Amino acid sequence: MNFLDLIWLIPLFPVVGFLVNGLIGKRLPKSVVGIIGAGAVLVSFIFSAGAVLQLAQLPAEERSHTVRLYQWFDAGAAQTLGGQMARFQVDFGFLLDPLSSVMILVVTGIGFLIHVYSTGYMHEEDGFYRFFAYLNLFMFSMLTLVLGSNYLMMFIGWEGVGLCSYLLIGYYFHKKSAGDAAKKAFVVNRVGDWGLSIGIMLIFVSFGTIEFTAVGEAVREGLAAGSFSVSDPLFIGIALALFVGATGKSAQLPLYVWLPDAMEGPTPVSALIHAATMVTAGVYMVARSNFIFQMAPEAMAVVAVIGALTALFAASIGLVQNDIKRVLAYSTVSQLGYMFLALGVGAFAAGVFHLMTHAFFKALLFLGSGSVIHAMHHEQDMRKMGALKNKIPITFKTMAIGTLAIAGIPGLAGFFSKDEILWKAFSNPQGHVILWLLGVVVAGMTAFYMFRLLFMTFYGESRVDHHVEHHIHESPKSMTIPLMVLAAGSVVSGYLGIPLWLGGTNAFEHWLEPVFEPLPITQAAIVEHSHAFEAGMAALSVMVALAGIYLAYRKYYKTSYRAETEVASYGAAYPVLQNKYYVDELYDGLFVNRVKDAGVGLWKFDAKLVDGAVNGSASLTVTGANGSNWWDRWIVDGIVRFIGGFIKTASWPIRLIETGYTQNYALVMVLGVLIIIGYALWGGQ
Amino acid sequence: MVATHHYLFLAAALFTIGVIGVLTRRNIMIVLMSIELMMNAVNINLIAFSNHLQQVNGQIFAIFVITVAAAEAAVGLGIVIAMFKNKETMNINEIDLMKW
Amino acid sequence: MLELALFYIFGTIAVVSAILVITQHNVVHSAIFLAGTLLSVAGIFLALNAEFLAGVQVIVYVGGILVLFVFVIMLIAVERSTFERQFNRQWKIALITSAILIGELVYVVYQGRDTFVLAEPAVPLVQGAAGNSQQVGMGLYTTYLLPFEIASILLLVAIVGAVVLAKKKTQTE
Amino acid sequence: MDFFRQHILTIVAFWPVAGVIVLVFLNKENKTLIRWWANFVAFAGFVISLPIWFWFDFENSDQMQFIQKVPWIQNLGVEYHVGIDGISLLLVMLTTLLGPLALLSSWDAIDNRLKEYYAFLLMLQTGMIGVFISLDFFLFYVFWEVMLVPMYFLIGVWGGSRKLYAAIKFFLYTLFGSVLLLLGILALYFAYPGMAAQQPSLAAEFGTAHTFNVLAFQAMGSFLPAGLQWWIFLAFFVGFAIKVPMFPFHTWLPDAHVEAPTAGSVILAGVLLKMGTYGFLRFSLPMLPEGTKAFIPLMITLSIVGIVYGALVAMMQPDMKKLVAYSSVSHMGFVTLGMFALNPNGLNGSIIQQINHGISTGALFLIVGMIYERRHTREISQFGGISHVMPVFAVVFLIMTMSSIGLPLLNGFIGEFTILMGALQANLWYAIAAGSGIVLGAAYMLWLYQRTMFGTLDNPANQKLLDMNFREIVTVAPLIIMAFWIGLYPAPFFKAVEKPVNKIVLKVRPDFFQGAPQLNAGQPAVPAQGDAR
Repeated sequence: MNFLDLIWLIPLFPVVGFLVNGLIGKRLPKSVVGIIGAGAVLVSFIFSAGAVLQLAQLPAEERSHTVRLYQWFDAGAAQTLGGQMARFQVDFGFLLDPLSSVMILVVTGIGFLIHVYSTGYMHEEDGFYRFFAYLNLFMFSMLTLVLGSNYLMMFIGWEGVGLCSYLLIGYYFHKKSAGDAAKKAFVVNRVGDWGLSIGIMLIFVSFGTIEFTAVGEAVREGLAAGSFSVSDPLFIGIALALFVGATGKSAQLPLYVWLPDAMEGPTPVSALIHAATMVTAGVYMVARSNFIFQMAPEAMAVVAVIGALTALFAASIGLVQNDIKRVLAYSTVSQLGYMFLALGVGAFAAGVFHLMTHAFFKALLFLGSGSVIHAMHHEQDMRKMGALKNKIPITFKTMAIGTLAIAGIPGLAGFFSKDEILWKAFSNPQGHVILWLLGVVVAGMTAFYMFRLLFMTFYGESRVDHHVEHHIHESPKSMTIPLMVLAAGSVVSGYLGIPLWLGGTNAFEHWLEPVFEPLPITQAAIVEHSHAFEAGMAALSVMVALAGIYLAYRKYYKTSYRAETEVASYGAAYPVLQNKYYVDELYDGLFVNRVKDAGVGLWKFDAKLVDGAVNGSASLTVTGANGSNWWDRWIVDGIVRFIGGFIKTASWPIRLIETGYTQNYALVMVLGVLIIIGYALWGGQ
Repeated sequence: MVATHHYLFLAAALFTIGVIGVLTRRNIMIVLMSIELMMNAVNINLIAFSNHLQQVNGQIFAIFVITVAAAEAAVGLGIVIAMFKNKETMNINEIDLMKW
Repeated sequence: MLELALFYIFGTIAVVSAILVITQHNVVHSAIFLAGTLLSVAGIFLALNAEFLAGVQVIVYVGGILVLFVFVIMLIAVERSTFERQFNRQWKIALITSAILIGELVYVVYQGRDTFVLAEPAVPLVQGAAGNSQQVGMGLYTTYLLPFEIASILLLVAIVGAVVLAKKKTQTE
Repeated sequence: MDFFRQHILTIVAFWPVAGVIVLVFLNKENKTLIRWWANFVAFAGFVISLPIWFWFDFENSDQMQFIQKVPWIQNLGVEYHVGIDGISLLLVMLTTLLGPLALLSSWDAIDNRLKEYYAFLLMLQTGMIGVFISLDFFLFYVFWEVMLVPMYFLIGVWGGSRKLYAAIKFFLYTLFGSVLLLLGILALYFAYPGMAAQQPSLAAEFGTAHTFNVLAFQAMGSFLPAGLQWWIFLAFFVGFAIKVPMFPFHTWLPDAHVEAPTAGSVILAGVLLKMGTYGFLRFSLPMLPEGTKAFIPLMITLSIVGIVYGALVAMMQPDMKKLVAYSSVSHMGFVTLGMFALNPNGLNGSIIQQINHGISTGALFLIVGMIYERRHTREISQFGGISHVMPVFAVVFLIMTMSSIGLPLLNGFIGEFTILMGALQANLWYAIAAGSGIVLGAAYMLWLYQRTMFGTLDNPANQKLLDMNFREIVTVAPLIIMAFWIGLYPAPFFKAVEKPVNKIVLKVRPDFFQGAPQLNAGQPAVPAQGDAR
C-alpha cells in the first residue's frame, strides 16, 4: 500500500470517529464509544507510521510529498507587492516531509495513548461520547494543522484546535470557571490568530502563493536573484506577525494567560492539548516558516528573547503553585519558552526535538497527575496530598521517571533535548550568553518545582482528608498502561538525537535537515568549540538541575510541608508569584474591562447620539410639522374657514326657510301651484 | 243628468281636503292617506272627462294613476316602517335631516 | 235622476269621509273613513259609466292599498301618537292656502261650466257589443301597451323597494 | 419548457404573488390550510428557482442571462427588463432559499392574522427577487419601494412591544434614503441622451432616447463628468448605506430586528441588507467609477469603524437579538470594506460574505427565535446552562456561532479571509484594523454562547425547555448544509462572481490588470505542487 499518497486519510479517520460518536454515540455503550474513538486514532497512527517509513526510504532531498485533494477555493486575481499578478487560490492539500512526519507521529502516537487513558479516566462521566467526539475532532484539526500543505490548511487546523480546546476546556460546562476559561482561551488565541492571518496574507501578497514549499522556493529564488534581502522590513513584519500567532497558540508572553486557566478541562485534555500537541503548534509553525524567520534575524532575536523570558517567567510562577495541574501548566509554558528560545537562536531542529521529548514526558506527567487526581477523588491541591508513594505505586514510578526527564537528568529524554537547546543558545551565531544563562537558571528552577511536586505528592506525611484516604486506589489498567508506555518514551525518545560529543550522530537533526536547510545568507561564522567544552557546559547545566533537586529535597522531603514556612521563605515575592505577577488583573484592567467599557460607552453613544440624531431629526420634523400644522390650521385653513363662516353668517335669512320639515316644503310647493294657476287664470291677460 | 262640472267640483273638494291633510297632519300615515285622497280626486277628474268626451283614454290613464298610487303606497309604507324602526316615531316633523 | 241621486249621495259621503280622514286622532279610524271615501269614489265611477274602473277601484284601493295601510298600522301603531298634537304649526297658513286653492279650482270650473253642459252626451259611451271593460282592455293592450309594461316594471321596482326598506336587518349586516 | 426557460426570472419573481392570490380566497378560519398553502408556495418557489442555477452559464457569468425585455411605459423609456449575472444569481438563490425557511420558522410562532402575515411575507419575497433581477432602473426602484410595505406591516403588526416605533423608523429611514436614490436615478436618466449624443459607441448600443436601462448607464459610467458622478454617488451612497446599513446610518437596524417577528428578522438580515450592498455593486461602482474613487477613503473608514463599533456595541447588549443585530453591522462592515478595497479578492470576498451573512445571521435569528418562542424573553441574563436541556439546539447554535466568527471549513472564514486579503492589498492597516473585528467577533459570540448555553441550569423556567423539534431542525438544516458547503467547497460561488467582479474592477480601475498574465478562472497562476509529482 502506498501510504504516501494516502496521507489525506490520516486526518480523516478521526473525522469518522467524530461523526459516529457525535451523532449516535449517545446510544452506544461506553466501551464501543471508546473503541471507536481510540481506534480511529490508532488507524491514523498506523497510516502515519506507514507513510513515514515510506518517506524515510526516499533519498533525503526527495522527502517532501504533497497530496492535493482539490482546489479549496480560488478568490480571483490579486496583485503582489512585486507588481505581479497572481491568483489567490488555495488547495486542499497535504504535505508530508520530515517535519510533519515527526509531528504526526507525536500527535497520533501520544494521542492514541491519551485516548486509551481517557477510556479509563472519563468512565464515570455522562458525556463520555461527547468527550470522545471532541477528542477525535481535535485529532482531525491537529493532524490537518501539521499535515496541511499551505498556510491556510494549517490555519484550518489552527482554528480547529482552538475550537476543540474551547469545547474541551468547557467540557464541564456547568462550572462557570470552565466556561470562562474556555472563552478566555479562544479569545486570547484569536488575538494571536489576528497576527497569524495578517502574516499569511502578507506572505501571499509577497510571494503570490501560500504553499509552504512554493514560498520556500520563492524565498530562495528571490534571495538568489537579489530581489529579497535579509532584514527586509517585509520579512520582519511577516515573521513578527506569524510569531504573534505563535505566542497565542503556544502560550508565550504576553498571550500565555489562557493556558493555566485551561486546566479547568479534564486532565487527559490537558495532557493532549495543553501539553503535548496543540500548544506546540506555534513551535511547529515557526519551524515550518524557518525560511522567513531566517530572512529576519531581528524577528528571530525577538523570538529568542520572548522564549527565554517566558521560560523564566512561567517557571518562577510554577515555584509556588499548589494545584498539581497548575504547576504542570506553568511548566509547560516554561518548556515552550525553551522551544522558542531554540527557534530564536536558529536551532530549529533542537526546538522540534525538545517539542517531541517534551510531548512524551509532559503528557506522562499530566496523565500521572490525572491518575493521582483520579485516586484522590478529584482533589487537585497538593497541600492535601502526601505519602501517596506506596498507595499508587505505578503512578508514582512513572511520574518519577517523567520528573527526572524534565529535570534534565542525563540518560533521559529531557537531558538530550534541553542540553541541545542550551548549547545552541550559547554557541549559535544568533545566540547569546545571557540567553544561555537564562536557560540554565530555568533548568534549575524546573528541577526544583518538579521535585517539589513529586515530594509534596508522594512523600512526607499524609495530609489527605480522612474520608478520601480509605478510597485511594491505583488506577485501572487502561490508565496505567499508557503511563508506562509514555514513561518508556520519556527515556527512549532522547536517544534519537544523541549529540556528537557523546559519540552519537544526532540522527534527529539529520532527519530534519531537508526542511531546515539554512538559506545562503552570509552570517557570523559559527565559533567552533571542542566536544570537551560542550560536555563541560552540559555538566554545568546538570549541576544546576541537581542543585535545584537538592534544594527541593531539603525543603520538601527533609522537613515536612508547612504552608507558613513556605510562604515565609519567599518573603515579599510570594504573593506576587502566587498571584502570577497579577497579569490577569492587569489584562482585565488594561484590556478586558476597557473593551467592555468601550462597548458600554459606544452603546450609550449609539443610543444617545447616533440614534439620538435620528430621533432628534424625527422630533425636529414633528416640531416642524406642528408648526406647519399651526400655519395650516390658523392661516391657510383660517382663510378658508373665514370664507365659509362669512357665507354661513350671511346666509341666515335663507336658512330660515330651510326648516327641514317636509310639510313646509309641500306648503311652499302648493303656494307655487297657486301662483301658477293664478297666473294662468289672470296673469296672461 | 249630472253636468260634468259637478264631478269637477267634487274632485276639487276632495283634492283640497287631501292637500289640507298633507300640509297639516303630523302623522305620516294620515299624510299618506291624504295623498291617496288627492289621487282619487284626480281619477274622478279623468273619468269625468272620459265620460264627457266619450273617450276611453281617460279611464286608461286612471288605471295608470292607480298603478302609481299602489306603487307609491308600497314604497311609502316601506319608508314608514324603516323610519319607525330607526326613530320609533310616526311624526313627520322628526324627519328633518334635510335641515343643515 | 238616479244618476243625480247617486252623485249626491256618493259625493256627500266621499267629502264627509275625506274630511273625517284628515281630522281623526286615531289612525285606524282615519283608515276606515278612507275606505268610505274610496268606496264612494267607486260609486261615482259607476255613475260615470266606468264600470271597470269602479271594480278596479274597489279591488285595488280598498282591497289592496287600504289593507296594506291597515297592516302597517297594526305593525307599528303607537298609541302615544294618538294623544299627541295632531296638526303641525303651519296649519293656519295651510288652511288659508287650501282655501285659496279650492277657490281657484272652483273658479276655474265655474267659469267653464257651460262648456261641460254642452258636451253632455245623450248616448252611451260606445255603441255596439263592446262593453266598458273591453274598451279599456283594447286601449291598454294596443295603444298604451308600452306604458302599461312600464307601469308593470314600476310596480315590480316598487315591490322590491318596499321589501328592501321594510326588511328586518339581520345580525350580519 | 422553452417558455419556462425564457421566462424563468419573471416566473420565479411573481410566483409568490400568484400564491398570495389563491391565499386570499382561503377561509381565514382554516389556519392549517393557510399554513400549508403558504409554505407550499414558498417551497415551490425555491424549487422552481433551482433551474436558474443549473441553466446558468457559468462560463459567461459576467453577461446578463435569462433576459426578458418588454416595453412598459414607453413615453418615459421604462421597460420591464430583467436578467441576472453571477452576482445576482447568488443573491436570487439566497432569497429563494431563505424565504421558505423564514415561512417555516413562523409555523407555530404566528397565530393571529395568519392570512395577512403569509401574504405579506410572500409579497416581500417577490419584491426582493425583483430587486435582484431588475435591469431597468425604474423597475428596480419600484421593487425597492414595494418591498418596504410588507416589511413595514410585518414589523408593525406582528412585532414586539415597540413595534410601531420600529416599523415607522424603519420605513421613514429607508424611504429617506430612497428619495435621494431616486434623485440620483433621475440625474442619470436626464444625463443619458446628452452623453449618448456625444459618444457614438453609447448611442450605437443603447440608442439616444431617454432610458432607464442599467446596462446603458453602466456603459455611460466611463464618460460621465467626474463632478456629476460625485454628486450622484453621494445620493446613491445615502440610499444604499442606510440599507446596508453602514456606520452612522445603522440605528434603525437593532430596533427593527428586535421588534420584528423571527421570520422578519431572518429576511431583514438575510436579504434586505444585501440590497444595499447589491446596489453599490450593481449601480454605484460601475456607473460612477470616478465618484467611487473619490469616496473610497470615506467608505473604507466607515466600514472599519462599523466593524469595530458594531462588535464593541454588540458585546455589551443584554438582548440576544440586539446582539445579533449589531453583529450584522459589524459583518456588513466587512462586506463594504471588501467592496471598496476595489480589487478582485476584496470584491469576491465581499459577495461571498453577503451570502455567508445571509446564512449565518439568518440562522442565528432563527435560533434566537426558537428560544424566544419557548421562553418569551431574549434577555441573556435569563438563560444559562441551556445545553443541559437542549443538546441538539446547543450543537446547532455552536455551529452557527463558529460560522459567524469565521472558523475555517465553515462559510464565514472564506468570506472574511478573502475580504481581509483584498483589504490588505489596498492597505496593510485596513487589514490590521479590520482584523480586530474578528477578535472582537469571537469575544462577543462566545460570550453569548457561554452565558446562554454553559453554566448551571439555575433558572427554573429553563429547566423544562424542550429540545428542537423536527420542523425546527428542518428549518436550520439547509443553512447548516450551506455553511459547510461554502466552507468546504466554495468554488462554484467564486466562479459565479469572479467574472462580473473583474468587470467591475476594470470599470473602476481600468489599469488594474495591465501587464498581467492571462487571467483565466480555474487555470492556476502558480503550478499546483501536487500535480508536478
